[in-house]
Amino acid sequence: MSDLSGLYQELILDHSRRRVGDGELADPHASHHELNPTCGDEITLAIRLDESGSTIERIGWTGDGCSISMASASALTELATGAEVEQVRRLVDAFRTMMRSKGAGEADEELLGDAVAFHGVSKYVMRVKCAMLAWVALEACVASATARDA
Amino acid sequence: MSDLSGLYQELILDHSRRRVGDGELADPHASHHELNPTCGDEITLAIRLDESGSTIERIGWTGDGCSISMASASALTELATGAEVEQVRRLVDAFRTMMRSKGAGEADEELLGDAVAFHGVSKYVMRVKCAMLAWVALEACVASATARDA
Amino acid sequence: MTLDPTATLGGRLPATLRDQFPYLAQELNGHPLAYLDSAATAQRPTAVLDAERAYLERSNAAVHRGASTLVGTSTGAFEEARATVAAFVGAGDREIVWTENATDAINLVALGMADASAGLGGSEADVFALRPGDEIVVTEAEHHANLIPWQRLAAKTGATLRWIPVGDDGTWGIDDAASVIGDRTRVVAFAHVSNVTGFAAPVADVAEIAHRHGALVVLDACQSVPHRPIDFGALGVDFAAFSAHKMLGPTGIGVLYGREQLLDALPPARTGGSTITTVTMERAEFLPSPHRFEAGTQPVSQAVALGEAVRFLDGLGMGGVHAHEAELAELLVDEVARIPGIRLVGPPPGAPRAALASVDVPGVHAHDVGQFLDAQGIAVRVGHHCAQPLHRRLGLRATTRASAYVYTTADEIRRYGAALAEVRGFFGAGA
Amino acid sequence: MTLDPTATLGGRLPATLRDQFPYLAQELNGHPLAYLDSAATAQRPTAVLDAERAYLERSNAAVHRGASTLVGTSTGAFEEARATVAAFVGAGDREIVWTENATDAINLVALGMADASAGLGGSEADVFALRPGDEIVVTEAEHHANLIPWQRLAAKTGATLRWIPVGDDGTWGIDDAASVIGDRTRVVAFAHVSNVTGFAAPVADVAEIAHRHGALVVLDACQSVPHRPIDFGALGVDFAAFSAHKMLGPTGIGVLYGREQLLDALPPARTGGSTITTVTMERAEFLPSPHRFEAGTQPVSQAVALGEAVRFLDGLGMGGVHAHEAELAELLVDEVARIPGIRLVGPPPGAPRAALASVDVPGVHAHDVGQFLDAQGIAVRVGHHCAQPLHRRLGLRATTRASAYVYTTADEIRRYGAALAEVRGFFGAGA
Ligand SMILES: Cc1ncc(COP(=O)(O)O)c(C=O)c1O
Ligand SMILES: Cc1ncc(COP(=O)(O)O)c(C=O)c1O
Ligand code: FES
Ligand code: FES
Repeated sequence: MSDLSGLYQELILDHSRRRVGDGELADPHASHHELNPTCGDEITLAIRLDESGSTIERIGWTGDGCSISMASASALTELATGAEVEQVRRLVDAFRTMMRSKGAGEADEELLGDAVAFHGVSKYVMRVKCAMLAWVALEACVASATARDA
Repeated sequence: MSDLSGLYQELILDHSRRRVGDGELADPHASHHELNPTCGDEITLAIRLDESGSTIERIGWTGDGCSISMASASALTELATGAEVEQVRRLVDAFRTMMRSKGAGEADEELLGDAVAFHGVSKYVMRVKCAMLAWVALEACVASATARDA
Repeated sequence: MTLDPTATLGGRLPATLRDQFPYLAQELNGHPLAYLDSAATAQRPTAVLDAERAYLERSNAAVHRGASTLVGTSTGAFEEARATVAAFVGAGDREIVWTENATDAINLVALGMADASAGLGGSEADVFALRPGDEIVVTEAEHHANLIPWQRLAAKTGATLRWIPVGDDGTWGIDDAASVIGDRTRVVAFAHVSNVTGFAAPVADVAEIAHRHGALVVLDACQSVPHRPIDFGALGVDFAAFSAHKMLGPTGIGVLYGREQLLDALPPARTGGSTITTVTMERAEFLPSPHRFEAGTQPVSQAVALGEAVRFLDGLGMGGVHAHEAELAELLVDEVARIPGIRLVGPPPGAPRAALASVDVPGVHAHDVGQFLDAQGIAVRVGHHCAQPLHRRLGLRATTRASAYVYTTADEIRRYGAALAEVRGFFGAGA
Repeated sequence: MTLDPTATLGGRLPATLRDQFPYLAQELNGHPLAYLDSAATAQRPTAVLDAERAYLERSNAAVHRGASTLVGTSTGAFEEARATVAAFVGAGDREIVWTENATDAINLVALGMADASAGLGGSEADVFALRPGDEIVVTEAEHHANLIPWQRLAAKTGATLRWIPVGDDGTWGIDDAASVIGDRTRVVAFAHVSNVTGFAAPVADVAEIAHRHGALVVLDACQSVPHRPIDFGALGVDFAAFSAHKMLGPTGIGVLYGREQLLDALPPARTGGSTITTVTMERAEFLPSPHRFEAGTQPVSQAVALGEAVRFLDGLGMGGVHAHEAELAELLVDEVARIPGIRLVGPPPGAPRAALASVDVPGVHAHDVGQFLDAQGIAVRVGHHCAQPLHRRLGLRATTRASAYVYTTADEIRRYGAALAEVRGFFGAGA
């Protein structure tokens, strides 16, 4: 099973069980539904901004999916809650770059924190979409919440 | 060109130019249109029976096609005019058997007369339909003329 | 290629058969590959690869177009393949139409019926014309390929789509069919063998009921033709569809079987070169079957390869293939049934099923199950297997499916069972 | 595989290129084979045969179904082939849809428009919906593949089919097009290069006129993509179709190009697995392009082989290929023009044409001409070349067509000319 340890790191398996943020968010500023057509799994992720509109106050999501997708949503919630919108955009970009790396290079641990555990997933091309699911939904939420603001 | 002499025997080239029977037949007892879908060529062949209804008195045909198909219609007209209906059925069967032989065996010269010249065509699978065209039309004419009789 | 079926089949395949499949000699993630996804697509023996290549290097030319020696050779090979496939399924040569895949074959029937309903086939095609009030019957267990085309036909014609319900195990019986098929039924379309449950439908009985009500019978034979002796004539179906790539043959070619008189009257949904007798700018007249349906350049080398695949299967003997797979099916079910907490979809242990099993591992997503097996060199299929409504009915979103074929060994099935037993532990999903 | 295009092309092909085509090394009726029927179907180089076989022996698995390592590999190869083909014709990856052949690609557009007209695509598909009074425009020179599907679409929707007339040589000009295309025109469908006359249509100009009237442009690119550099974006067409087997690739696969926004809105005429997001018993929701159109198991190894064929052509350089063929075309026309009494169809000597020539030999049926050439090892195509209306317009039933490709030599063309000169004598058809 040693082959799998790069994919299913302890941190991922742990997040997939804890599911931080799992549950519907009341009064969201933006919400987005994302589907993975390969498997039919889906997630609906919502955010609330603080009064200034520049910081993500809360994240909540509901969905069903594999351990990678659930762990990714959970890790994302931990990482992005309380972060500035600009910072979140950088996070999403960095996560996407890491997921496209096919396992090459070093992930930016300073920026991504625990989420670097997903670096190993990038070697499994068929699972990259799993890890991206929540992040794509978050990106769409941020885009629509800030568009509404403007 | 020696390769072609088995296919385009002098007799065939000759018949393709003479076209015995070429022309519409007045007051036919039966007429049949036959199409070769590979090339789009067609023939309409008609027969008149004698008073007894058991002998083919006249054959006439109109059509357009390759030298093999035209020669075959011509040779058939020569062979079958004046023949008994039963004899014509035997002729058609013998011709078909010869055309399916892929060049093997000996054709029944006694029965088929000049039409044995088409034995060589049977080696050219893509041309067998050409040689058969008029014969299939004749067979259909005989069937419908005798059915009407019964 | 003939092998003694008694030596070959019976649970222990001789190395000589495996050796004919270069793909299977590979490693996967450092383990010998156990390819348990033949229900999705099968691998090709060298004989099939060689036959296609020989055709391409020596006999390839336009087919049914022109009259050269080369065209004679290519057309001969192409039509000989048709005759070989026809004989394999109890059909006449004119009853076998090449298509892109089985999906395309089913679509050709449904689209042809839509054309007939729009008056495009003339009065000859009346038997295919649907009107509001008419009913199309499928089952709740169908592959999307045998469901969506009928949904679209219903939408176009105003006919109603109804379905035979399945039980909690995903199977259905003749009584379920009889309660849905009635005098308004015009088509009954169902899978011979389900690609999810492995359940084999009582084809001849359903066909009998359908015909009594004047309905046409369309059989999705994707999971039966590769695995058991089939005679469509004897089964009494009107149309049937299957794919070459599930029976040791190539992708890019499928087969539509249809009774000759029906095929001659069904409007060709796809039109183009080689299907016609006379074309003017205003209209086209079509050839009889099969050529009326074979628009454009056909999958010629693929037909030749499929012919060789059929000869290969005939060499093994389809009776023997079926017996071999029945044994593997039993072993597969035994392996799964002895793992606590795993849910087996389909007929219960002991009941007949095709050599495939879909399972749900509670607490572990199917894609994670598949990934875990994959790391041990075991390739299975995960997902809804193109049968979302069936999975929804079973209360599941996805399952993990293992499927066997002629080259599958008992050892591979046992490796699968051993690995599956470890899944819940690895993911901490409790015993 | 890279060859120096200047060394390779320019009328004299080095033996190294010919050697890569095992088929061409054969004899025909005791003569070295001169294969002059590439416009019907081309032969495959060893690199293409090897690429497909390597895929089948090492990487073959279900594509886009499941998540195993094997599926990752097969899906990667499949989608890489799509990207290769897309780049070859100036398209985005999502603008390339695999089909059975070019005929199927054209049908997908025409059938999708029929679905849209029946309301199946919702308001998004309004741009495709036809009503009585709307007009579909083709030309009188079309291949049946680009004529009959439009006849059927007109019959289903009540739209009127009109056509751009051709002159006595079978060609047409921009003025002919402008006089037929008008405000009622909704679709203009025509061949880039005619498979009978070798005439190349003024694509960009016609597209400009069509778009000015709000019509969609569908290009039959079967005879252009294999032979010249193509950029569909730059040509300004909305849809285009071509076949792999005419460009050194396999049978069983064709390509539909479409602009992304259009493909995303066109209803999928053929439905089934792998095209959907959510399916219930009542209805299905479809994926965006290209997957919404790729129902069922796709021609996967064929896509891989087509990708390799494109790399092979790219290695030669399409500019060089076109220059080589322009030279052969000139030689071909010279050879024919110097034979007394032979009628050359298409552009007059001196005018540009593709490397193909169809001729009528007065007094000798085309099948007899073909047979005579065949006996000398020269393989040509005889018949109406799936263009009956054009032949009728020219007062002919059938013609004899010689066509060239990358591997064709000047010597083969000269052998053809010499043999053609003897035909009338042999059949006694006068000087
Ligand atoms: C101009 C043209 N259009 C369409 C086709 C049809 O192509 P296919 O038979 O590959 O579908 C051909 C070739 O036969 C052609 O030359
Ligand atoms: C039961 C069943 N029907 C239809 C299909 C579709 O076959 P294909 O994808 O070859 O068209 C499959 C295979 O995927 C199947 O298992
Ligand atoms: S398998 Fe569906 S999101 Fe991972
Ligand atoms: S080629 Fe048409 S009948 Fe001979």
